[in-house]
This record gives sequence, C-alpha cells and structure tokens, in this order.
Amino acid sequence: MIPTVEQVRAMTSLLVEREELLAVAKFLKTDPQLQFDFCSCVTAVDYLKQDCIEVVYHLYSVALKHGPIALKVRAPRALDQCRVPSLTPVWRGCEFQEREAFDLYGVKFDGHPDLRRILMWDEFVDHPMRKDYVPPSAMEAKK
Amino acid sequence: MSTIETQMLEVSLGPQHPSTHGVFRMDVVLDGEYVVKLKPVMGYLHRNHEQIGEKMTWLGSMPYTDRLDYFCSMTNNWAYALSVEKMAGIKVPERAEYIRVIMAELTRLLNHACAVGFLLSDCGAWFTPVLYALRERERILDFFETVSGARMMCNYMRFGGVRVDLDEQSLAMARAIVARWPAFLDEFEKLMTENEVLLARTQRVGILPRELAINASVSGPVARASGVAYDIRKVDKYGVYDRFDFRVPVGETGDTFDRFMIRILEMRESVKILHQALRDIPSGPCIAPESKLRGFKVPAGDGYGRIESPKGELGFYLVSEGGAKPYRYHVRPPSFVNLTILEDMCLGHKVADAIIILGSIDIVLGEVDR
Amino acid sequence: MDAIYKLIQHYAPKIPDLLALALAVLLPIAIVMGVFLTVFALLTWVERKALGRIQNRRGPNRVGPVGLFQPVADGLKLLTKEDIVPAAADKVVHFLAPVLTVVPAFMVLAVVPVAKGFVPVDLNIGVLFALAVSTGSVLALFMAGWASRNKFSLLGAMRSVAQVVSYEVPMVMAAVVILMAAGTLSSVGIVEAQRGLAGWFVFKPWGLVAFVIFQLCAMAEVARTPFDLPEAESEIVAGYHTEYSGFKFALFQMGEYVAAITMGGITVTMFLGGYLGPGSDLPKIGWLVSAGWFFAKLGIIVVINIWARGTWPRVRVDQLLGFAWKLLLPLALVNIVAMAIWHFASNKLVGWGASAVVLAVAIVALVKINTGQTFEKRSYRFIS
Amino acid sequence: MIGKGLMDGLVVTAKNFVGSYFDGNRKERLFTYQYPEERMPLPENSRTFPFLVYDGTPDQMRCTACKVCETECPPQCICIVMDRDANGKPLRRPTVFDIDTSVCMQCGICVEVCPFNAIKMDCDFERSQYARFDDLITHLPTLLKSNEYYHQIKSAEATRVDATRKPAKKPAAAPTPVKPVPTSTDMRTEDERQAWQRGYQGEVGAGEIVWPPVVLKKQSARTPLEQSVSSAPAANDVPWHDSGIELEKRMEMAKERPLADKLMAAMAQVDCQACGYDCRGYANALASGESKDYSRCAPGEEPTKNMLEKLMKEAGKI
Repeated sequence: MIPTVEQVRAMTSLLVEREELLAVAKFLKTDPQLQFDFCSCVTAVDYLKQDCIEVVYHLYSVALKHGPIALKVRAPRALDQCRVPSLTPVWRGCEFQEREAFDLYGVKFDGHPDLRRILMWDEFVDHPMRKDYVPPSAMEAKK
Repeated sequence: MSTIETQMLEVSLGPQHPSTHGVFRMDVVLDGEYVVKLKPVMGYLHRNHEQIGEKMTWLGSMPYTDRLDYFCSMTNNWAYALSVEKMAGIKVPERAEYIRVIMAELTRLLNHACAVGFLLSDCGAWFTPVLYALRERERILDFFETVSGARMMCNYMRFGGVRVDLDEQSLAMARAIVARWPAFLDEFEKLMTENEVLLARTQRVGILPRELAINASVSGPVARASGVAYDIRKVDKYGVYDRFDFRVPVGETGDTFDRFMIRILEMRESVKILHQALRDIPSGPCIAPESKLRGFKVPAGDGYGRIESPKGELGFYLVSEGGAKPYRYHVRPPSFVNLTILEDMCLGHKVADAIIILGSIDIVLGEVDR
Repeated sequence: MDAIYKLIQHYAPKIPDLLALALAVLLPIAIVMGVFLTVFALLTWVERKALGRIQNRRGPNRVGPVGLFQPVADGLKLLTKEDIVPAAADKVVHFLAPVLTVVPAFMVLAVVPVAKGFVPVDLNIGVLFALAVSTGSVLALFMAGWASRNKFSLLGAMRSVAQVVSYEVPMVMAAVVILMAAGTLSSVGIVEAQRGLAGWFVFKPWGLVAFVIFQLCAMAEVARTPFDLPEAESEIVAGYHTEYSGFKFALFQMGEYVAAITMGGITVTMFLGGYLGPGSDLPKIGWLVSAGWFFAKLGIIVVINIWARGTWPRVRVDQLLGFAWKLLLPLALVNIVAMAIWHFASNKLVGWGASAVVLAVAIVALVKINTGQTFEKRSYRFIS
Repeated sequence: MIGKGLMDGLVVTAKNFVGSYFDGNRKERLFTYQYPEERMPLPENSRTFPFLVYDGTPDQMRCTACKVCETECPPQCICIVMDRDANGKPLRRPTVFDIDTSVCMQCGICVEVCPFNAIKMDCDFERSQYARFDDLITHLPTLLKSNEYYHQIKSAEATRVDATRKPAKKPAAAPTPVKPVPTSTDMRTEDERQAWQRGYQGEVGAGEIVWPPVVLKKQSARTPLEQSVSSAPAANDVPWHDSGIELEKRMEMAKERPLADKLMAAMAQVDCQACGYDCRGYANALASGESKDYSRCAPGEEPTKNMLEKLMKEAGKI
C-alpha cells in the first residue's frame, strides 16, 4: 500500500484507498516516530467535476509536537456508494466531526458508533453542503 | 424487604434553558439526580456558515467569521486571515503581527473572564462574578470599538495585516486596560477561588483523563487542565508569539476546578504577553502592500491554518480553485469538538454537575452550530 | 387583643359587643398584614437594589424616586399577565398550591412579637406553632411541583421536600436550647427572658451556635442562596414554579419573601432579644421604639441573607443534605449538652468556659470528619 | 481554615457595595450608562449603517452608481440602479440606492471598497421602525447625508478624506430639476414583490429560504432596449460609449477597431472609475499591458469580464 503523497505548501497529504484507511491511520497513530495522536480536523470536500467526495483528516502529534499531515480518502458521490471506514475507533475526536460530514455531505462512515445527523434535524433528507444541493426555495423558483 | 419500583426520568435540558449558553440541548436520562445518559443535541443555530463561505468572495467571509464565536471575533478573524495568508503566501508586516497579538490576547482576557464568570453563575453565584467580568470586559469592548468600529463584530483583520492602525491614543487605552487587569484578577480570585462551596462543587467533578483528552481532540484550556501540555502559540509559533516570554499553565487532575483555575492563570500570562507586546510594538505599515481588497485571489490548492483561540484550536480548512471564491471553506470550531467528551465527563454525576461541566467546557453556540 | 377590646369598649361603649370583639380580632391582623406586606414590597426593592450595588449595577431606578415604586409596577405587571395553566396540569392542585404557600407564611406572623405589648396572638406554644406552621409550606411546594406535570417542577419539588424536611430537624434542635434557657414556649416569654445587659441568647456560647444553626436552617427552609436548590435557575429552570405565571407566580414570590421575613422575625425573637433595646420600655413611646428595634434587627438578618445571596454559589443537593444531617444535627445535639453544662454549672464563668470548650471541640471534630479529603490545594505546572 | 474563602468573598462584595456609593472611582464601578438620558460617547470609528455623502446639495452626490459596493457587499443588501436621462444615457449617479437595514450586518466592507469615498458608516443606531419590510429598507433620500454631517460625526476621518479627494466634481451639466426619486419598492413588479416577501415568510414558515437573502431586481428599472438604440449618437468616434446599448451591440460596433477600442466597447460605459480609470483609460491600460487584471469593471459584471478575458486571450495579452 503506497499512498499518493502530495506536498502542498509544507503540508503533507496522503491520499489512500478506502480499504487501507484504517490500517494507515493505526500506523500513523502508533508508529513511534510519527505518533499522530491528535486528529484535529475532519471534513469532506465535494469535488463535483471529479465525481468524488474527499474526506480529509488533519493529524497532529501532541507527543512529538509535529504536524500537520492530511489523510485523504475518496469515495464516489453516489449516495449509496459514498462510504468510508470511520476513524472514530482510532481517534475519538472524529466522532462529532464525522457525524457532521455525514450530515452535510452524506458520507457514510462504516464503524461509526452513532452515525446520526448532528446539525440538521433528523427528518431532513438532503445533504446541504454538496455542490449540487438545491435549496427548497430555489426549487420552487425553477418550477 | 420490598423494593420500590423506580423510573428513569428523561429530561431535555434545553434548547431553552438558562444555563446551556445558548440554544443547546442535552437529552439527559436521570436516575433520581444522577445522570445515567447524556446526549448533546445541537444545530439550533445552524445557518450553514460553510456554504455561505463558499458563496462569498475570500474577503466576504471575514465579517461572517465574527459571528462564529461571537465573544472572540478578533481571534476568528485572525485564524481565517492566517489560513488565507498561508495559502496566498502573503507576508504580514511586523506591526500588524504585534497588533494581532494584542487583539488576540485582549480577546483571550475577555473570553476567559466571562467564561469563568458564567461558570460560577452556573454554580449559582447569582451573577456577581459575571457582572464583575462584564465590567472589565466593557473596557476591552470600548477599546475594540475605538479601533475597529464595532464592539463585538469587529471585522478587523485583513489578508496581510489589519484594517486600522493603532494610534498612540488607543495604545494608551490598551495599556490602561492591561494595567488594571491584575487588580481585577486579584479581586476575582479573592471572591471565588478559595470559596469552600465552590471547591466542594467543582473539585473532582467531571474529570477528563489526559489520554482521553488527546484522543478526543480536546484542545485549549480544557485539554491543558487535563495535563496536555499543548499550546498552539508555543507549538506553531504563529505570528510573533516566539518573541514573547510567557508560560502555559497545565493542570493535573482535569476536573472542573482545574479548568476554572487554568483560565485564571492563562489570563495572568496573557497580561504578561500584552505588556511585552505593547512595549515592543514597532512602527511601520499595518497592512502588507501586496494585499488588496477587491479581486483577491488565492492560488489553487488546499491549506489548513489554525490558531490558539481562547476556546481551543480554531482551524480553517480552505480549498481554492484559484478563483475569487473559496471552493471549500471549513471551520474547525474548538467548542464543537470539545463537546465530544461531554457525556464521558458527566456520567455518574448529578444534574447540577452536568451543568457546571458544560459551563467549564466553555462553548459558544455560534461556533458549535455554525 | 384584649387591650384593643378594652380600648374599644372604653372609647366607644355604644358598639355592640360582638362587633367590638370582631374588630379586636381583625384590627391586629389588618395591621400586621399591612405592615408586613409593605415590608415585603420594600424587601424586594431593597434586595434588588443591594444586589445591584454588590454587582456594580444600579438596580431599579426608573419607577418612582430611586425606583421605590418598582414593586408596585411589578405587582401590576404580574396581575395583568395572562395566567397560563399547562394543559396536562392537575388544575385544582395547580391552583391551590400558590395560595397554600402564602397562608402558612402569614400564619407564622401571628406569634411574632413585633413591638412591646403587640403580638397578634400570644400563644403559650408560640415557637412550636411557628415551627410547625412554617413547615406547612413544603406541602404547597410539593403540590406545585407535582401538579405542573413538568420534570423541572418535579425535580424542584423533590429537592425542596428533601431540603425542608432535613433542615427542620437541626432547626428544632437548635430551638430546643432556647426553650431550655427561657423555660417557656411563648414567644413573648422568650423575648422577656433576654432582658438585661448582654442578655440576648446570641451572646452565650450555646446561643451563638444555636443562632448560626438556626439561621442556616432558616435560609435553607426558605430556599435562599446558598441553599436555593429547589428553584436553582441554572439547573432546573425555576424549580417548582416553572409552570406558573402571572398572579400565581406573584403569590409564590410573596410566600417566599414573607416566609423569609417571618423566619427572620423568629430568629430575632429567639436570639436577638426581639423588640428589646434601649428605650423599649419607655412609658408612652415604648411601643414605637421597640418596634423600631425589632425591625432594625430584622433588617440585619435580611441584609445577611441578601449579602450571602450576592456572594456565594449554591451547594449541590447531596452536599446540602449531608450538611444538615452530618454537621448541623450532631452539632445541635452537642449544643443541648453544652446548654445543660451551662445550666448546672456552679458559677457563670465555669459554665461559660465549659460549654464553650465543649462546643469548640465538637465543631472542630465535626468539620474535620466531614471535610476529610475535600478542598485540595492544587498546584499547576507551567511550561514555557 | 474552613470558612475563610466564604468570608473573603463577603469582603469583596461588601467592598463593591460600599464602593458603588462612596468610592472615589465610583464611576468606574457603575460602568453602565443610563441610556436615554446619558449617552455613551461614540468613538470616531464606531460604525452602524452606511450612508451616502454628498457635497453641497444632495444633487452633488459622490456616488457614481458604479456598483462596486453592491457586488462586494457580503450579505447582498445593497441595490443600485443608475440614473439615465431621457435618452437613456447614463448619468453617473444612482436613481435607486436601497440598503436593506434588516439584512445589512454593518461590516463596513462597502466603505472600504468604494473608490469615491461616497459611502460611509454612520454612528446612528436608533433605527427601529414600525413596518417590518418597507420601513427597514432605506432609500436614497434618507441615505444621502451632507459632507458637513460626515465632518460632524467623524471629523478626523472626513478631513482626511477631503484632503485626498479631488475638488468636488461639477454638478451634472444640465441641472435637471430634482425629480421625485422612484424607489425600488415602486419598481418591483407584483411577482417580484411576492417572491421577495415569500423569502421572508419562508424564514418564518417551513423551509423556503431564498438565497441570496434579498432579491431586489433591478432589470425592470432599465430602459427598454429599443429606446436606447434609437437615442442620439454618442460623442465623436466612440459610438458605443453609451451603457444603454447592449454588450453584443457594442462589440458589433467596435468590430473593426483596434484592440483598445474593442476592449473599451466591452466595458460598462459608465466611467465610474471603480477600476481606477475611466472606460477609455482602462481599455488603454489593458491594451498596453499596463494592467493585466481584466476583472475590475464592476458595473459590467460577469459579461464584461468574460468578454474582456476573451479579447485579451485572443490578443495574447494573458
């Protein structure tokens, strides 16, 4: 498993396959030279043109005081295929942020203990941060 | 012996509740007075801030960041400006960096003063500490208004510097505020920190172990109270923080009392930084010459910038396509992430404790819900 | 009462006997109600003003001179407010509860000697009556909490029942000492027993301890900070009166404040020498001077209440109950022993010393046992 | 010693109580202002809502309707329609300038981006109104405030501005009698009006929130195309210098001309100077390579920008 490494302005990004995400994450956390024990920021980006949703984890190391590195993983945009393994078992701090990514982007995190909507209300059906999201009022205008 | 049949009581504390610090809800299951389950429910103030940010120009998001954590608009501005500057490669003039430090530390003072004030008010101290804190905060807000034109929604920083320069008069004003602050802290500490009722209420309540704090991405004073010696001002050395001599207080137990004390100690350190910054502030321009207001563009790519906001790590993850608008604009709000461990801290304690534990995390709903 | 009856007969002999009797009964009640309602109104103003100044605010200052008519404005506003009864509430009980809170509060006034020779009813079991009746309000609080069908109300009601019942015990135990000293249950009798230089019971070692216990219990009984758990606004919104609005809410407030005043009155009567003071025995104006003394002392108690409210946080429910059962009650019991030592001591000095030593030892021991591991001194690391 | 903390607290509160009556720095303790009678002195930078500055008479407003503020306003609360004479020739001043106070978030970005120092932030915060929709939209007559007023509220800043400003421009050549200024409310068609109000009710009711928050349509205010085409030919050799003409028509007119003229034809033709030049100057600057930024024509909006980009690319300038 050789992830795509990309260096943009002093931030290292690792683009990994979905199947390998969990293993990579565990390695990053436990390797004594890396020790990325602090998962600072979790979010998703909707790349409409590339037809994928990218989930980005920003990792820091509290023990060694280095970072960040961005761990990226991509999933297809289609709602039923948009699944990514959850990293909540590795870093507890992902819990709410993954829920947020699920809520706003529709990314399903397999293995997340409590994957519910967090910011939108439970009855809401769409995922409002997707680039092709049409707000209800605009829908009305289209008619 | 017969047993009495008892029922769990499900109470939803909030969204309209005096001490949830906004429209926040805790779905609590109580066994008598004991909390056996607690689920935080948020989103009542959700306005899709990130999508608004994606529809705005780079500059247009700046006033919106004021509204994230409406107590600390200055640090929000800074975090956003810092992230954009990182991506656009703008160098900030020295004077502007000093001004930013002054503003951020004053923000820290007012935020911590109010946070401990509200925490004590949650303990039932009838608003006296809050009003003392507000009394001092008022002076800082006056200063902010003199400089930026608004008391809370400052909209002060720009990419590459700050909007308005500090003149001698406002610097004197800031010095007066800083000179007063230790006296206020002394008074405040005398009022509360040795109060037996407070000690009984807060010590050994809501303990957050160090490992959990790190694993749950808890940041800011909450993490430091648990013994995580991690301050972004020290680690990233953003701005000109490496030039100041200050210390970062770190607690041991990680209970509510530690979180309370860490904030007070941090205020004392902030006063130190402010003294140095106000003494050493160099002359020069307050905004980078290459910075421009209209037609500002950021090279394509993504970037993550973070600062130590009073509540913790405030980060902005931005993706640019090279255009006038961000492609993705994500806020990593400290109080939202810090809420992750609310349930862990509250279980087994009483409702009254759950309230003060929430108060000790110090959340602002504008930031949690975005 | 008899005096008024005689006065009426003397000055207006034509009034029929029954009417005179009725007048003699109603007049003191009217006076007491009038005076104490004014005091209540004044107290709300004083409290808001004092809290304001403590907190660097100005307090009410818009209605009338220095905001003096604020209570009137509040009352009018509450009277004209819509009275909301929750759909699920038990209507009858919900309605009865506020009334029942006010009644016992005022009933206690019947035995409080406000001035020399002026006590509405001089019962020979005055103190017992006062303590018994004041407990009645807990029933009303529970009714309010239960009938509202609100979880916050219910929690508040549970807390208030636990609290009032617990604190009743050390309170009575503290009062026992005074009864032993005075040898009577009559409130006038207790006041009269405190005559003389430094005769007030609070100036005796056992009296001081009893006073502190009694005052703390009184604060708990009427739910004042730091014992205001039943209505802890930061935890359970407003406790048992969460679902009350308008005039019913006003009645709750009134019941609470009048209870606070009457409790203060009883404290003054039992420990601070009631209406006694220099000049209270003067022939013509004695009643006025003594009333002045009474209200001045009452003022001190009230100020202490407000001061504490403006300063201290509130305790937690388990700490509250623990405080009553583990600290106040044993102390009150020891206090009875100390009183006995005092009573049977051969001379005054020995009595003073012995009882003081017993109490001091008891206090130190009890505090030590109860605090144990709490109140750690913390130290913090600094990294630079 | 148990109880010391409690007593310390009492001492502090007592000090504050007494201090609020007698202390020398009593004013510092009682920091509140008794609002209607007492007013807080507002610092000069203090900002509330924007207003428009005019020199001399309201006719000589500084605003040129360049729409820079309209495009830059983050919550999109400004609506500007340029004034035109009878022939449809733009007059470089707004006929409609509406600011929706209920949407404005007082950020002051309009002030920063204005190239003419025409829009400034007021200090007046007492803006409560009775009607929820109509009263909260401030129109041109209310927005216009004299330069003296500006001096009055922010003297230092106004003096600074006056020093940097060129001498006040002459009033419009033909001092047309001030006609009643139509407001956007008058101009909105019934449909638009309904849609706009629906937006608000949407906030109250279920899920009908419009984006952007205010849709104040300005197209309806534009003079119909036919009129402007039939209008008198413009000065000398730039017949397209008339913003009433549509972009395509203008490009048609300049088809045979050199690059600078083509570029100029693509501009909005209002000489607003938001780009830092007039239309001619900006076109020359672009053609000569002095400037490479083709996005600065604010009134022309997206079509102009695209056209300029196309022209520049064709000419190999970028």
